[in-house]
Amino acid sequence: MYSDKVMDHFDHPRNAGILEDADAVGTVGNAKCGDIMRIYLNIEDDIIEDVSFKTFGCGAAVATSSMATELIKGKSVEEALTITNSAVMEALDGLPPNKVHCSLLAEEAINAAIYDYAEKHDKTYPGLHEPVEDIHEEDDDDE
Amino acid sequence: MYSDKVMDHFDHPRNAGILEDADAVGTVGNAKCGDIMRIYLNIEDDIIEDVSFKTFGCGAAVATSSMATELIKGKSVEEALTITNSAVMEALDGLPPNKVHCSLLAEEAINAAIYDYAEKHDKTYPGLHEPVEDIHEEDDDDE
Amino acid sequence: MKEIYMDNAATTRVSERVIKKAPEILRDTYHNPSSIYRGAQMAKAEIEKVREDLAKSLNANPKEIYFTSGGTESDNWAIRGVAEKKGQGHIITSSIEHHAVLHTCEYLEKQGFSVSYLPVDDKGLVSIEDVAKEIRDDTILISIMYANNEIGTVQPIAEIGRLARDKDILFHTDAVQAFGKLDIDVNLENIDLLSLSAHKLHGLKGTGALYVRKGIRLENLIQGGAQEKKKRAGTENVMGILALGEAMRESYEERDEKNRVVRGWREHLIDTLLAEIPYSRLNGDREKRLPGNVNISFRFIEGESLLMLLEKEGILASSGSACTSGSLDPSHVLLAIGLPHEIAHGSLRISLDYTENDEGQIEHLISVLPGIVERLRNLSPLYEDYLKGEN
Amino acid sequence: MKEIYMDNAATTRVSERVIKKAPEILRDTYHNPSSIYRGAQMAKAEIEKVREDLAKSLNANPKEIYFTSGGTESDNWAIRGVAEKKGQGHIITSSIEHHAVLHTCEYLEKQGFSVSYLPVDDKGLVSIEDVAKEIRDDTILISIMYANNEIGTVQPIAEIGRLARDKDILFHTDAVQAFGKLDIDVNLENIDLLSLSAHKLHGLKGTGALYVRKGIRLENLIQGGAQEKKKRAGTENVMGILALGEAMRESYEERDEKNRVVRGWREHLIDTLLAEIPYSRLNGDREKRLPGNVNISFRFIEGESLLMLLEKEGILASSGSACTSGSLDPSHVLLAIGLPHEIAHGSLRISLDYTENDEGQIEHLISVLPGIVERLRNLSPLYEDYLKGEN
Ligand SMILES: Cc1ncc(COP(=O)(O)O)c(C=O)c1O
Ligand SMILES: Cc1ncc(COP(=O)(O)O)c(C=O)c1O
Repeated sequence: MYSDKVMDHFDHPRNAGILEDADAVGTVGNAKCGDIMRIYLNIEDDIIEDVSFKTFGCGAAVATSSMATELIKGKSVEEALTITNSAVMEALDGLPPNKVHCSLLAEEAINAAIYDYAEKHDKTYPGLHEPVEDIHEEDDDDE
Repeated sequence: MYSDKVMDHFDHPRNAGILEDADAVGTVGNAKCGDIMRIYLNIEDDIIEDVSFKTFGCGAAVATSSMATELIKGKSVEEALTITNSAVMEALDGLPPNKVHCSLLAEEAINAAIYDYAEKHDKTYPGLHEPVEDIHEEDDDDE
Repeated sequence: MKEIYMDNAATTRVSERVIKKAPEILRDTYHNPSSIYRGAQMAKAEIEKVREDLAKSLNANPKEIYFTSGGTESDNWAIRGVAEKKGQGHIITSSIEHHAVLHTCEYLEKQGFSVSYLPVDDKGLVSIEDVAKEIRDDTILISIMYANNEIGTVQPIAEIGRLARDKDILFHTDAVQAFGKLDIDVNLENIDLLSLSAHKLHGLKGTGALYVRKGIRLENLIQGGAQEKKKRAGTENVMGILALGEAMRESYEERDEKNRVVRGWREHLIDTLLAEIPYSRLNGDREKRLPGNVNISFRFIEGESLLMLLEKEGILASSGSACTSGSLDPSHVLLAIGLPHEIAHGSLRISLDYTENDEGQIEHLISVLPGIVERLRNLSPLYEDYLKGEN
Repeated sequence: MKEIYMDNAATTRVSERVIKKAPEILRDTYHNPSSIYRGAQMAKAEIEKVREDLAKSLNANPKEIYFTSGGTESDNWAIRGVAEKKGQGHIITSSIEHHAVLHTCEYLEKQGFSVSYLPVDDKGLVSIEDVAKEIRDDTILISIMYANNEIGTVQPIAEIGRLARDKDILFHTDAVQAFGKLDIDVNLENIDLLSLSAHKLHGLKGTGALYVRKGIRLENLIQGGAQEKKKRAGTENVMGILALGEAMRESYEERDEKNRVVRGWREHLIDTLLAEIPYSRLNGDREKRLPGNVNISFRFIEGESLLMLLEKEGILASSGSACTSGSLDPSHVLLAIGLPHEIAHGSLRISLDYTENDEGQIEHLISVLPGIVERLRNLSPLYEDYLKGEN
């Protein structure tokens, strides 16, 4: 059901853990829905110098968090904000249809962490929005 | 589904055919229900000297006709009239539940032939009744 | 004595390929396809492969195929599913449908739906004019079988489909006998719902499928778990579904050639039996006919006796349909094409199959049947009466 | 890596005896059991033998057993069959039933029936007082499962049966998980309708049965041919039914001894895991429990990740029931016993089986599980928050 890439990121999550003295942290999702992602950021001159994550959730949730941190590491904050859930999915060679929401959650987690940073430093970035409580998708017509 | 006895009487029907110059003949059943039995009798001094049958119907219909003719051959008319469908069934080592009606038909065929004889010779016998058009059973409670 | 099995419309022998593969399937594909570990996902993938092949053979989309426990369930689901979704309305079907369709319609009548049972002509054909005439404003479904299981008559499905589509009425067809033998194209023929069964083409009894055109909403018949996209609950019959796949692929190999051969046997049998046995008649349409179906009535004799004497010769066939055997009513199909009861009772269905039968068997049948009919006629009071009438 | 299959409540490996016999069954018993020739009657006789053995194991009469396409169909049929026969009324069931029961009840609510979903206590037990309290003048059916598929809790069936009989209300029990493991006596326990499924005891998926006490009239769910005494139409799933017979006979051999062994594994697992893994709790009743069921929640972690890491160690288990996997909702059963969502999400179901598992596997699980839980907790923001709160 999962691609090799997903399995690899699940088995060997990149950037897992807490970032001590993080500049920002964002948490999205909730336990009721079964997944919570938290992203820690160290940002210097609008560049994401370091990033880490903690995730409570399924295999796809762990893998998308891991991949998301890889994708934004070393990028500028603005660039990080342009990373969509599709980019995360693509980088993982796809996700099963019922796991797409995990990639959306990862996108939102990045946003939430950057939002925290922007709040603390009184900055604004294009595309940044208030963190959402949770991700809801439309039901597939066929389900 | 059929006992060996039934198969034997079906494969080698006893007394099959027409009795030339029969003293009496009785036919019961109808094509609509799928079985018709005709019994020919030669009767002398109230003794069934000879008997034959013709049957349109299933294997059990043929076998019960055959067995019925065997059971009444050589018997007195009164004795013949006491032969029940259970006796025919027993002599055949039983019949499947949905074929019990064939044995009833055989009992009725004997009655019908004897009725014909009684009419022609203006006789009466205990237990003799007007031939019935057809045999109807109660449906099995479970069916 | 080797069995000569000529009752392939009742059921077919399980494909040797399926038998060979069965232990492997049972051993390796035992996981619950709904589970998330790899083995289970493989079982699921195998099921999806069958769904794809099945869809392809009907020119459908795999998402439109739902596995069921057989043709009967498919028929029940299709008809009740439409009716219960709509809540009320009128259904058109024919008087020669399988009991799975007829009894479902009768049930719905008790629930307040109205049903028209179309008559058929003396060949068993539904006329498109009759269908058109019965259509009402509240008609919600037309259900006409693709080919009849007793007399083999193939209905004008594409025409009925065209009409139903024009009138915006759903069209279901019971293709249990046709699937695997005739070319079926749900799009070309405007079929909205189609029932099929595995055991008629060398698969296992207890497996079937329902094709449901995308966008059509049916009430579920069996609800529970999320299987079959939440439309048909119950842990999947993995063995049955994979066997269906295997059997179906096999039946599609050189299908035209197989049909040609079987049709040849059929024609030879019909010609010879009608010529050699007096007072016999063919039931069903001579041309619009399943390749392997021969159904002949022999006057003055009764079917079960006939079958028993055939069985003594090693030949297994049927009289009426297997489902109604053990009942005393003659086949509703034979009555619907106008046969009187006594003739309906004396009918024989021979259903031939390419992998099952061969020419020698056909010849054996031809060599014994006339004598058997003769023997039973000599025992028959109806024949006696008929001959007396002749003189 | 050899697979360590500990998900026997989802489905079981097909019995080796069944696998060995399969080719023979498929080859020799292919006839349509409704046909009249000898081979077909033999197929029918084989089916009847299974019906007898099945009946005996429930202390029922063979005439009271109907074969179906599985536990799901049996549940649907029993409940809808009673409801549709009565036409209206009130049904009592529990909130921890299988979806086959729950979704059927929900469907019936839409049709105008009323349904009470009884709560359960924190062990998953239905209380007999609650049942009694819900009984109304128009209550037509009580449907309470024999044993729960997720947490293994065994309900007070005999008491409920007694109550239902006293009040003259029909009593159905979904015994899919209990059959073949627990002693079931439909007479002693006053059970009127009972569902079972073959694939939970090493038979095939897609075969089940419904016990219907003599005299009870159900509306048919699937109608058509005259099979199953006209109560359940469709050509019989011969392979599935004969496999059920074989598997059932095997499972009854030395059943008490098997249960004793499996119960020993269960107790050892529960004791050890609860002792070795902090923030863990057992779900379900400790005593009134299926022999092979272990269901434990580990706080701060999520079930699917847990299963994936277990699979890497060769261990296959489940989290919630197989049917609800792929959905994001945590198990309705775990919520019903009062677990908060986050804990419900982190539950693991191990279901053990005598022929499938052995002590070495149990020890392997014990050796790897604590590390896996630890690893996931270290990744968990919930655990992080919890530890922060502690300090
Ligand atoms: C035309 C037709 N419809 C439906 C069925 C029922 O299919 P199944 O035996 O798979 O229930 C049959 C055969 O029995 C059939 O011939
Ligand atoms: C308690 C319970 N009821 C019903 C079912 C459904 O049975 P089946 O899978 O045979 O449809 C299951 C298992 O899936 C079950 O565990």
